[in-house]
Amino acid sequence: MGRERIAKRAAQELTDGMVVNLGIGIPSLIPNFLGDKRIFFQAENGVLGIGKSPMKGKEDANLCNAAGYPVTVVRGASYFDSATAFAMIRKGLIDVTVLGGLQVSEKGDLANWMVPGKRVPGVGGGMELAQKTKKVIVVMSHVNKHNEPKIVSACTLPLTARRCVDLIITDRAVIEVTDEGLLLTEVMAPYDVEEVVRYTAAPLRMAETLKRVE
Amino acid sequence: MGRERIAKRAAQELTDGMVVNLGIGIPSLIPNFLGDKRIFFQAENGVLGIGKSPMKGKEDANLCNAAGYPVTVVRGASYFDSATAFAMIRKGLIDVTVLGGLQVSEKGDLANWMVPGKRVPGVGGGMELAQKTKKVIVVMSHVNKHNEPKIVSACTLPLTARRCVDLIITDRAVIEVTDEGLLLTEVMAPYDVEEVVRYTAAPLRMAETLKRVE
Amino acid sequence: MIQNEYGKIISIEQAISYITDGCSLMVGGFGGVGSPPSLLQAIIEKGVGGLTLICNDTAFPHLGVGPLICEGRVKKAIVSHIGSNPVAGQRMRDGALDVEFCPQGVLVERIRAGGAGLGGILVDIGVDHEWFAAGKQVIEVNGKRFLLELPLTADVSIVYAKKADPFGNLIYDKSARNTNPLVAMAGTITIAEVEEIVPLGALDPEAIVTPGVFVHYIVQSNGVNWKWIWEENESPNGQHKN
Amino acid sequence: MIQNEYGKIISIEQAISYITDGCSLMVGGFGGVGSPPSLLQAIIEKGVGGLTLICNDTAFPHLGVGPLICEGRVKKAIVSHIGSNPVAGQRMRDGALDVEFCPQGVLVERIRAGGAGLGGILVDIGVDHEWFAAGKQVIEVNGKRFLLELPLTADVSIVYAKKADPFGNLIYDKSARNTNPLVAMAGTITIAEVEEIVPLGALDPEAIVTPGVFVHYIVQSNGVNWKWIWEENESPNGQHKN
Repeated sequence: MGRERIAKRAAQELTDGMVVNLGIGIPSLIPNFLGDKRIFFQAENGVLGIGKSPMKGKEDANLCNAAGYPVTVVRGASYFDSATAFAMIRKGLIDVTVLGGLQVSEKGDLANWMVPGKRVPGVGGGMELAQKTKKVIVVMSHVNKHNEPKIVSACTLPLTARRCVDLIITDRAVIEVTDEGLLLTEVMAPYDVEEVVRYTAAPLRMAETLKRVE
Repeated sequence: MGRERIAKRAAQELTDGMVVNLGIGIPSLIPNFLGDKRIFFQAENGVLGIGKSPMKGKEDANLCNAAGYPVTVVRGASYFDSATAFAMIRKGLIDVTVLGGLQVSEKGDLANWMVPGKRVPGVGGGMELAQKTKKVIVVMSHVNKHNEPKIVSACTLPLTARRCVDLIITDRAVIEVTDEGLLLTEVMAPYDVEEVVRYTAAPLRMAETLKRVE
Repeated sequence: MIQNEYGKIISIEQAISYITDGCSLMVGGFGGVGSPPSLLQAIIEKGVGGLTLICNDTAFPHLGVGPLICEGRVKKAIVSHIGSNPVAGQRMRDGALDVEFCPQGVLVERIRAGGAGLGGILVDIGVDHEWFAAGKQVIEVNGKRFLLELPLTADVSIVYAKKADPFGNLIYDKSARNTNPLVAMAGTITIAEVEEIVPLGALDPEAIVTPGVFVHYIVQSNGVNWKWIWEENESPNGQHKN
Repeated sequence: MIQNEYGKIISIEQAISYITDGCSLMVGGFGGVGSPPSLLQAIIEKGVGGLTLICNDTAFPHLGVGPLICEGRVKKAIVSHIGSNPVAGQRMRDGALDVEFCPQGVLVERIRAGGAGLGGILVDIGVDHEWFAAGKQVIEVNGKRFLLELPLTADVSIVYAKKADPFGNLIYDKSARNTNPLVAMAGTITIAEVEEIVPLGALDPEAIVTPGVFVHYIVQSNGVNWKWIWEENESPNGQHKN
C-alpha cells in the first residue's frame, strides 16, 4: 500500500517525452500510474522503449527488463548492446532515474546497494545511473525495519554515489535535495510535520509551499 | 606494367577465406588477379566483403571503399561503423594488409605516409593497419624516382610503424623480413641478383630456394 | 543443406574442446537472458573446473551461468552483481569463490575495450569509492580525476545469437542481444551458439550486428533447457514487475 | 503526414541556428560519403566561421566538408588526413588552418569515447612516435606503454542517415554509415539530416543503429548537391580502382 502510494507520487515527476530508467522494487510499480503519458523507458540490458508487461502466455524469454522479467516494447523502441545502454547513461541522456535507497544524506549522497556483513549483491548499474542521470529520484520507506531514519546527515552504509539525489519520495514525505540542504515540500497523511522531522536524521527546511497530502 | 606485375605477385599471397585490407595505389589492383579465391576485403569506412567495381552507371554513392570509389559487396558482407572497423584491425583480426611504401628498413620498419617538406596528407588508418595486421605486405617500386633504394638499413622518412613489415614485393624482387634480417627469395626478370643487391641499401641474405621469375 | 565454406560450423563437442580447466571464459547474457544454453550444459557435463568467469552477473542458480557457480566450476568471477544467485554469495563468504565486482557500465566497457584492442579506459565512476577505486591507477586529466580500468579478454568467449551464416555473421533477438556483441569481440576464440544457421547471403548486410570476422566457431543450439524465473514464480502481473 | 510528436523535426534554417561562429562542429562522413549535404550547404550560406571541425578527413575541395575548408570557415581541423583536399594542405602551410592529425582508428575511438562519456582511452598506436606521442600522457600498464588519448565531443554534431522516425531513431545506408553513428553520440546537440522521415514504429527495433535518445533534431535532406569524384573523373575500370 505504502509502496503503491510512493510509486504513484513518483509517477507525477515524469512528463511526456522523457527518457527514464527505473530501478527494481518500488520503481517498477511506477508505470501503473502514468496514464497516457508517453515515457521512453530505458533498461541497462539494451532496450529503449519498454512497454507494459505481456499477457500471461505471451511472454518472450528474449524480451526482458534488466531484472529478467518479460516486457513488451512501444512504437519507436530500439534494441542495442549494454555498452550503448551505458553510453546513454554516462553521457547524461537519461532524464530521470528512480532508484530504491537504503540511506540518503542531506547532501544527496546515496547508499543503496549493500549492508556490510549481509550478502554482497554487487552494485550492478546503480553507480552509473545515480552519478550521471539528469534527475535522480530515490523512493523508499522513510525508516528502516528497526524504525531508524534512512534520511541522515551522513551515510554510514557503503555509498553508491555522492551528491547525486535530487528528490526523495517516501511513505511519509517528499523532500528536495537543494544546495542549502533538505527541503520538505510534502507530508503524507496520516503523518504530520513533527513526525517527519523526528524520523529524519538531518536538518529539514520547510518549503513555503509545504503541503499535506491526504 | 610493373605495377600490375607487383599486384599479381602479391595476389599469390592471398588464400581462400582470408580477411584482407588493401591500401590505395598498387594494392587496389590485386583483386584483378585472384581468380576464384574467396577473400573478404575489409575497409576502414565500415565494410567487410567488398566485391568487384560496379558497372558504369550502376555506382551507388553510398557504397564506396576507403578511397571514396564505388564498390559492390559479396554474399556474407556486412556494414558497420568505423570504430568497429578499427576494432577488427587493432584486435589483430585482419589476416593480411597490402600497403604501399616509401621506405622499408631491414628490421621491417615502414615509412609510407609523408615526405617532409612536401604536402602532409596525414596518416589515415595506416598506422593501425601496419602495426596490428597479422601479415603486412609492402608493395612498391624498388627504387624512388631519383633511382635511390627504398629498402634501407634504417628509414629516414617519418615512420608509420616499427618492425611491422613481413614481406616486400617490388618490381625487381620479393624479400622476406626475418629475425635474421632481409631474405631475398625471388628476383624478377630482367633484373638479376647483382642489380637487386646494388639497389638495396641493406644487407640481403639469399634464400636457399632463391628463384628467378620470368 | 548449409555449406560449411569457412570450416566454422562445428559440433558442440568440438566447441567444448577449447574450454579447458583453469581457462578464462567470457559468457554473453544478462540475468541468464541471452546466455548460450547448450554450450553451458556441455561445459557442466564435460566437468571442467577452475574457470575464471567473466559475465554481466552470476544469473540465477538454475539458469544461465548459474549452474557453473553452483557446481563449483568457477574459481573467480568478474561480474557486476551476484544478487540473483544466492549460491554465489554463499560460496564467496565460504572463500570458495573469488568475486571481482565491477560497476555494470564499466564492466561492459572493459569487455568492449578488450574486443577493440584498447589498452584501457578512463572512467569517473567510483573514482573516490573506497572499494571500487582500490588498487587502480588514478589518472588526472585537466584537473579531473579518473580511474584507469583495464580491458577484459578471455581464452574463450561464448555467445548466443538468433542466426549465423557460415562466415559467422550474427544477428541477435531483442534484449537477448545485451552483452553478446561485446563478448563476441573479446574472445581469443569466440564460439557462437545460434538458434539457426542460414546460408551465406541470407542475412541483410545492414542488419548484421556482429561481423563474422569476430566469430571463430558456430554451433547449432538445442534450445533453452531451463525454466525462466517468471515461469517458476507466479506470472507477472502489472507492468514492470520485478 | 508525419506527426512531430517529440518536437525534434525542424527546418534546416532552425537547425543552422545552433551552429555559430567559433563553435566546435563534428561532421559524420568519410571522404565526403555520408556527410550531410543540405546542412553543410546551409552552413556555408549562413556565413559562420572560426569553426573547429572534427571529421574523419577534409574530404575533397568541392564535396563533403571540403567547401568549409576552402571557404576559410575552419580555424582548426581534427582529422586523420587531408590527402584528398589540396586546399586544406595549402591553407595549413599558409598558417590559415591549424590541423591536428590523429590516426584514423584513434580518431573514431576518441569520438566514441566522447559519445560514451569516457574520460579517455589508452592506445599503443603511435606510442613511440615523435609526432603522435608529442604532448600526450604516457601510461604504463603491466610494463607496457600506452598513449592516453582524450575524448572528442562538439557543440554540434551533424550526421547523415537514410531514415529517421520522429523520436530520432536512425538507420544508415551501406558504407555511408561509416563515422555517423559515432558522431551522432558525441554532440552536445546532434542534428540528423535524413533522406526520409518515417512514422514512429516504421523502423524495425532490431535494425535501428542510432537510438533516438542520441538525436536532438531531425531535418529533411534536399539530397546530395555535389558531383562525386568518380563522376567527375573517368568511370572506374577494373576492381578496387582508387
